Amino acid sequence: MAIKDKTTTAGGGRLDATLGRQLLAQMLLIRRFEEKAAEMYALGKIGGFLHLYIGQEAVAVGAISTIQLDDYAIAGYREHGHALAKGADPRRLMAELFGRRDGVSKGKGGSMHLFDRSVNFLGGHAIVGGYLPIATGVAFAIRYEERDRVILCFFGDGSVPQGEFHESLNLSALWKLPVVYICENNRYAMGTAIERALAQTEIYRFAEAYKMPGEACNGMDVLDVRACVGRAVARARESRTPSLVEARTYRFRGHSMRDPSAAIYRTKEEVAQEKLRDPIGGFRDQLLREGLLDEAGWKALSDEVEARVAEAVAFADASPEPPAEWLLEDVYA
Amino acid sequence: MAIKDKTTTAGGGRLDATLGRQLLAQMLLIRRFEEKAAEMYALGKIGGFLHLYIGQEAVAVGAISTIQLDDYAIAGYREHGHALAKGADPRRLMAELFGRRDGVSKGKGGSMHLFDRSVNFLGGHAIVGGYLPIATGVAFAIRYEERDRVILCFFGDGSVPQGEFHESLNLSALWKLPVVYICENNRYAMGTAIERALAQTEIYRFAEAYKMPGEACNGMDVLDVRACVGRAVARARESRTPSLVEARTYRFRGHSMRDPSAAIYRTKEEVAQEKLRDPIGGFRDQLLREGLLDEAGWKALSDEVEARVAEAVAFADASPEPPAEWLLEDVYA
Amino acid sequence: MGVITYREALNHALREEMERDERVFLMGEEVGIYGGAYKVSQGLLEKFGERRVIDTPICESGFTGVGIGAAMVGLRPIVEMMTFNFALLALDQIVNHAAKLHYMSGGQFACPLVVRGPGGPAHQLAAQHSQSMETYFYHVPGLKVVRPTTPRDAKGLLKSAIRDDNPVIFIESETLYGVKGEVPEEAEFLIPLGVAEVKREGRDVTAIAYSGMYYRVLEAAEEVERTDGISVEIVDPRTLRPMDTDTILASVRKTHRALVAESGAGFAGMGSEIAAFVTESAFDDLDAPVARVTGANAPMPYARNLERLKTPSKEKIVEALRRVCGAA
Amino acid sequence: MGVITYREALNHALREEMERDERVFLMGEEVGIYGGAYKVSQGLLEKFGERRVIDTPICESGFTGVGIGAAMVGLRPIVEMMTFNFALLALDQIVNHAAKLHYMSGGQFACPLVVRGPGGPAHQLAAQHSQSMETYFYHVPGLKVVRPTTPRDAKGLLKSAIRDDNPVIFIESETLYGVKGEVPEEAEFLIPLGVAEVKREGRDVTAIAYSGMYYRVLEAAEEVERTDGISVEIVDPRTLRPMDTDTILASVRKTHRALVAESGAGFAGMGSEIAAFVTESAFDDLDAPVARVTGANAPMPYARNLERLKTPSKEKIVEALRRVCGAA
Ligand SMILES: Cc1ncc(C[n+]2csc(CCOP(=O)(O)OP(=O)(O)O)c2C)c(N)n1
Ligand SMILES: Cc1ncc(C[n+]2csc(CCOP(=O)(O)OP(=O)(O)O)c2C)c(N)n1
Ligand SMILES: [Mg+2]
Ligand SMILES: [Mg+2]
Repeated sequence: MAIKDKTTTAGGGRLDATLGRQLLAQMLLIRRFEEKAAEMYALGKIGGFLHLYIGQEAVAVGAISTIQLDDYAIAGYREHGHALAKGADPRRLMAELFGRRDGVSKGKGGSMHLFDRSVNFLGGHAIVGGYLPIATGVAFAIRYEERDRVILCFFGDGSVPQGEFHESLNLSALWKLPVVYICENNRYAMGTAIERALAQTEIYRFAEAYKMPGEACNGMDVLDVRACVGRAVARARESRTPSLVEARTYRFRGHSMRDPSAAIYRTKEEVAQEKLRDPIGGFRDQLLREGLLDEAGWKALSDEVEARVAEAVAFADASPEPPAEWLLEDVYA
Repeated sequence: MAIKDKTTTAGGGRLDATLGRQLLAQMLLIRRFEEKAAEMYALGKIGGFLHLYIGQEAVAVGAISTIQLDDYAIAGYREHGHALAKGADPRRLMAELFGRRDGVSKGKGGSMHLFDRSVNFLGGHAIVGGYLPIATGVAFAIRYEERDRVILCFFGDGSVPQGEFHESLNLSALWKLPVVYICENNRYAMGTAIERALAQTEIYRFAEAYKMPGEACNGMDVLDVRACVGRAVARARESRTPSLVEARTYRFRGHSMRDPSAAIYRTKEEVAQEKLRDPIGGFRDQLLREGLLDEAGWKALSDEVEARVAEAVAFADASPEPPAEWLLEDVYA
Repeated sequence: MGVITYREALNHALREEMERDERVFLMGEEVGIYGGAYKVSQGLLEKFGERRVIDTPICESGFTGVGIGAAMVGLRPIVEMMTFNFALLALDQIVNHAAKLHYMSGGQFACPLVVRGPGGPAHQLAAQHSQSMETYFYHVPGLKVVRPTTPRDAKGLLKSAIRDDNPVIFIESETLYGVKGEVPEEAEFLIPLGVAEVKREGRDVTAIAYSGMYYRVLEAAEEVERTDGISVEIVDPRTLRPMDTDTILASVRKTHRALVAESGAGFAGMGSEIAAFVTESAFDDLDAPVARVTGANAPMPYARNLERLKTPSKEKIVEALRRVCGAA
Repeated sequence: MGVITYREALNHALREEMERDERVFLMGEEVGIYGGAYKVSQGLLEKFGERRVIDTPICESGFTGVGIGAAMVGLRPIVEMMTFNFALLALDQIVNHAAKLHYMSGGQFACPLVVRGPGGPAHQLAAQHSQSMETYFYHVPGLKVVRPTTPRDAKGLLKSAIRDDNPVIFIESETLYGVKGEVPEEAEFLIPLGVAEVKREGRDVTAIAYSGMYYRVLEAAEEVERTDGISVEIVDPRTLRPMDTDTILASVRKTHRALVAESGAGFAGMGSEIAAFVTESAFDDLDAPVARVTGANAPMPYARNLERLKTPSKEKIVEALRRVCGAA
C-alpha cells in the first residue's frame, strides 16, 4: 500500500483529499495492527520481544509517503509501522509475528526482523545503531550504479550515542550519498531519558558537525513529517546530499510488551499529556474540519482497516509452522 | 623531566627564561632521541613498526608542560615524544625499543606500547581511536575519587572518523569529566589526506556537537600549544569541563620507517614548506632573539641532550634480552 | 543458607561487594533507575546512589572502555552488557585492550574489570539476540571467563570475579534468572575461579555441561539411569578460562567415557576443546570417543518449533549418552 | 603457469574479478592512492578509478557496514582490513549482520561480501597487532573462512571467494606476501571453497596445517624423514569453514596418526576442533591421540627472543611428530 503520488515537496499548498485519506488509513492500519498484535502476544501466539510503534505512526507514514516503491527503507526492531507503510502485506507480517511459514521472513525473523524484498523494505534490525552503516552502504550502491533512488533510515534517539551513528554520517556526508537519516526522537531509550544519554539533546544539530543539512519536525503531525522528509528526499535525489531529520515524537506504550507500564521512568501525567497529541485523532479531526473527510468516510475507512487486520490474523492463524528442514536452510545463499 | 611549574595559563605575559630553555631542551631531546632511534632501526636493533614524531614535538611538550606529575597522559603508537615529555627515562625508553629487559615495559611492549606508571604515562596504544574511551574512563575515575587531576589524551586526525571518538566526547561532556582531548592534526592518516577522511576538516568544531569547548592552536608553536592546552586544563580542573583541542602540526618523516619517502601522497614542496615551520629551530631563534638564550647556552643545551641520547643507547645496548620465563609472566595479574 | 533465585544471588553478590569495597561500581544500560533490564541490579541505585550505579547511553564500546580506564587507575568496575550479544561492539576494547594491558605494560597496569550480563539463547529472541557468546572470549589470554549454573555458583563466582585483579567475562543466563536454589549467606562465601564442580556423582560416563545445558543433561542423566541403568557423573566447569582440566580428567579416568553438551553451534565450540584435551590426556582411559552434543549449525530462528530444534534437547542427550555407553 | 608472489597472486585475482564483474569493488584504508598498506592493491586505482577502488577513513565498523549494505542490494564488495586485528571493531557488523541477513530474512537477501587482509603474527608487532584472528569467525554459521597458504591458493581461493554469494572472511598473511610460487594464468582458474589439499604425500602421520604454519610443518616433515625415516603427509584445509573433513579423515585413516599445528594460542583454537572431529570419526583408526602444537598461551610479546618462543618452532613440531609416531 505504498503511496504512489510523486510529490516529494508536500506540505506546502492545500492538502489533497485522496492523499489525506491514504495517510490517515495507513496510520490507522498500523495502530489497529499493533493493538491486535498486543492481544495476540497476551494469548501467547506471538513470542520473544514485541515493540509497539503506537504513538509514532505519523513518522513512518509521513516519511515513507515521500518515496517510491523502488526506493528503500530500513528500520530497527520497532518496525511494524515502517514495513506496513512501505507496502508490506499485513497478512504476511502478522504471520511472521506468529512465526509461521507464510511470514515475510518465513517465520525465521519474527517481530524484530521483518524483511520484504518485494517492497524494498530492508528490515528489521535488532542491534541499536548497527544498521546505520548498512543503510549508508545501500546509498553507496545507489550512487555506484547511478540509480535515481534514495534510502530512508529510521532509528531511535538511543542510536545517537553509538559510534556507528557518527561513522555513518561522516561517510555519507564525505561521499555525498542519497540517504535520509530519520531519528525518531521519542525522548526515551528504554528507561533512559535523552538528557541522561546525550550532551546535545537537539539531535538534528549533530548534522552541523558533518556540514550536513539537519532539520527537526513535529513527529506527531504527518504532514509536517512529510514536508520535512520531502525536502530531504529532494536533496538526496537532486544533489546526492544526505540529511539528518529529527522527528519529535512519543511512544504511548512501554518499551516492549515486557515493559507494560513504563511507569518507572516517566510520569502518568507526561504520558497523558502526550496522548493529547495523538497523530491519528488529530489528523482525522483536521480532515473532518477541512471537509476532506466526513463521518461516513471515517466509518468506512476504519471498517476497512478493521477488516484488513482481522484478515491478517485469520491468515496468520491458518498458516502452518515452518517445516523442520527450514532450520538448516538459508544459512548460506 | 616533567616540568614542575604550576602555571596552567601560560602564553600570556613575558616568557620565563628557565621555562623557555626547558621547553626547548625537551623538544630537542625528543628530536635527537628519535633521530637515533631511526639509525638503530636501520641497524636492526629495533624491530616492528617505528613511528617518528619528528616535526610534532611542540605539541607533546607544550601540552604536557601544563600538567603535573600526578596528572595523566595517554597516547597512540607515535608516543616516544609524549613519554619523554611526561618524564619517562630515555634510557629505559630506548631499552624498550630494543626489546630489552630494562625497557619500561620489560621489552614486551616495544615502540608502540611504552608505559611508565612512575610518571603516570598510560601508554602506548596501537588501535586507532581505541584508547579514547580508556582516557575517558581515567577521567571518570578522577571524578569518582574526587581527585584534583586531569588526563591529556593525544591522538591523530585519523581517530576522528572512528566511532569511539564520538562515544568518548559524548560521555565526557555528558558526565563532565576532566579530560582534554588533543587531536594532533598533521593532515594525514598514513596516506589519507584529511579532506578525504572527514566531512568536517576543522576538527575542533566537532566539539560544538557535544556543547564542549573546542579550540585550535598552532601545533608548531610550543607556546601557543601551551597556552591553549593550559586553558583547557584549567577548565578541567576548575569545573570538570572536558575540551577538544586541535593542534595543527605536520609530520616531517613518513608514517613509519616502512614509509620512508611518504612521497606517494604528498609533494616534496609541501614537506619542504612545512619544514620551514620547524618547532625547534623556530623556538630556539625566538629565545635567542628575545635574549633568553645565547649561542653558548644553546651549545651547552644541545651537548647535554646529545649526551643523554648517547647514554640511552649505551644503556639499551647493555641491557640483556628478557629471560624466556617472561613469555608466560604478566599474562594475569 | 537461604533459598533464593539466581537473579537475587547475583544481586546479593553485587550488593555485598559494593558494600565491602568503595572502589567497586556498576555501570551499564538501564542498571540504575530501571533496576536492570532483567532486574539484576534492582535496588542498588537506591542503596548506593548515582555515583556508584551509573546508567549509560547506548555505546558498548565507549562505556566498556570507560570501565577499562577506570580499572587501570585503581577502581574495580562492573560493566553490565544488557545482553552479551552487544559485547560484539565492545570486543576490541575487551580483547585488544583489557586482556592485553597487563602484559603490554610489563605488569605495570592491571585491569580488575568484570563484564557481566546474560548470554545464550532465551525465548524466541531470534538470530541477533540468541548467541552463545563465550566463544569470543575463552580463547583469549589475559581474560577469565565464567558461566555460572546455579544460584550458589552465581553468587560465589561473581564475588570472586569482582575481587579478581584481571578482566573477567561473566556470562549469566536469561533463562536461569528465575531458578531457585540454596545459597550461603555469609559475606565471605566465595567460589574460586578456575575450579570445576562434580554436580552429580556417577560411574559409567562423565557428562560435562554448564549453564542451561547442565539442567538438560541432568534430566537426561535421570532418564538413562531409570531406563538403562546408566550412571552419569556430571561435571560443571563453571569457569571456562582457566579451565579446571584436572577435575574433568579425574572423572573421565574413573568413568572411561565422556560426553560434552553445549548450546552453541557445534563447530569449534567449547565442546571441541574439552573433547580435545580429554582425548589428549586420557586417550588410553577412554573406551569410546568423547561424544559431543551441540546446537545446530545455523543462526537462531524465531519460530518456536524451529528454535526448539536448534538447541540440544534432552532426547538428543539421552541418545548420545546411550551411544557413548554402547547401550544404543 | 608463471612464478609470482603471494601478493601478486592476490593482486591478479582482484584485477581479474574486477574486470570480469562490474559489481565488484574494493574498499578499505589505503587501498587506493597508497596501493594498500602491504601493496596488495597496487595499480588497481590506476586501472579501475576512484569509483571502484575506494580509500576509506578509519572506521572499520562503518565501512564494513557499507560493504554489507551494498552487498544486500546487489553489489559484490571486497572490504580490506589493513590488518585483521582491526576487524574486532567490525565484528558486530560481520557476525550480527553479514552472517545473519540471509537467514533472518528467510533467504530474501544475500550478502556476497569478501572481507580480506593479513592476519596472524608478523615481525615484532606486539600484542595488539599479532593475533590469529580466524578464531573469531570460523564458528559462525553464515560465514565462510579462508586462509590461503601458497600463491596458487591465494589466487584460486580469492577468485572463488569473490564469486561466492556469502560473506567470506579471507585472511592472508603478512609474512607470506613475498613467497613465490607457480600460479596458473587462465582467467577461469578457481579453487573451490571448502576443499582441502594434500600438499605432501606420506605414510606414517597426517599433519594438518595452514598458512605460515604449513611451511614450518614442511621443514619439520623433511627433517623427521631424514633423521627418523618418518613419512609425513601434510593436509592443508585451506578453508576453515566449511571444513573439508573428508580429505582430512581419509588421510588419517591411511596414516593412523595425526598432528595439528597452529600459530594461535592453543586453548580452544582451530586445532581443538580438528583434533575433536578426527578423534570422533576415526577413533578406532587412531594409534595415538591427535597431537596439537600451538602457540604459547600469552599475548604476543615485542622482544624478538620472546616472540620466537611464542609461536611453534620447527623443533617443537619435529618433537611432536616423533612423539605421535612413538619415535621419541
Ligand atoms: C547495541 C545494542 N545495545 C543495547 C540493546 C538493547 N536495547 C534494545 S532497544 C534499546 C533502547 C533503544 O532506544 P531508542 O533507540 O530510543 O529506540 P526506541 O526504543 O525509543 O524506539 C536498547 C538499549 C540493543 N538492542 N543493541
Ligand atoms: C583501528 C585501526 N585501524 C587501522 C590501523 C592502522 N593504522 C595505524 S596508524 C594509521 C593512521 C593513523 O593516522 P592518524 O590518526 O592521523 O595519526 P598519525 O599517524 O598521523 O600520527 C592507521 C590507519 C590501526 N592501527 N587501528
Ligand atoms: Mg527512543
Ligand atoms: Mg595524522
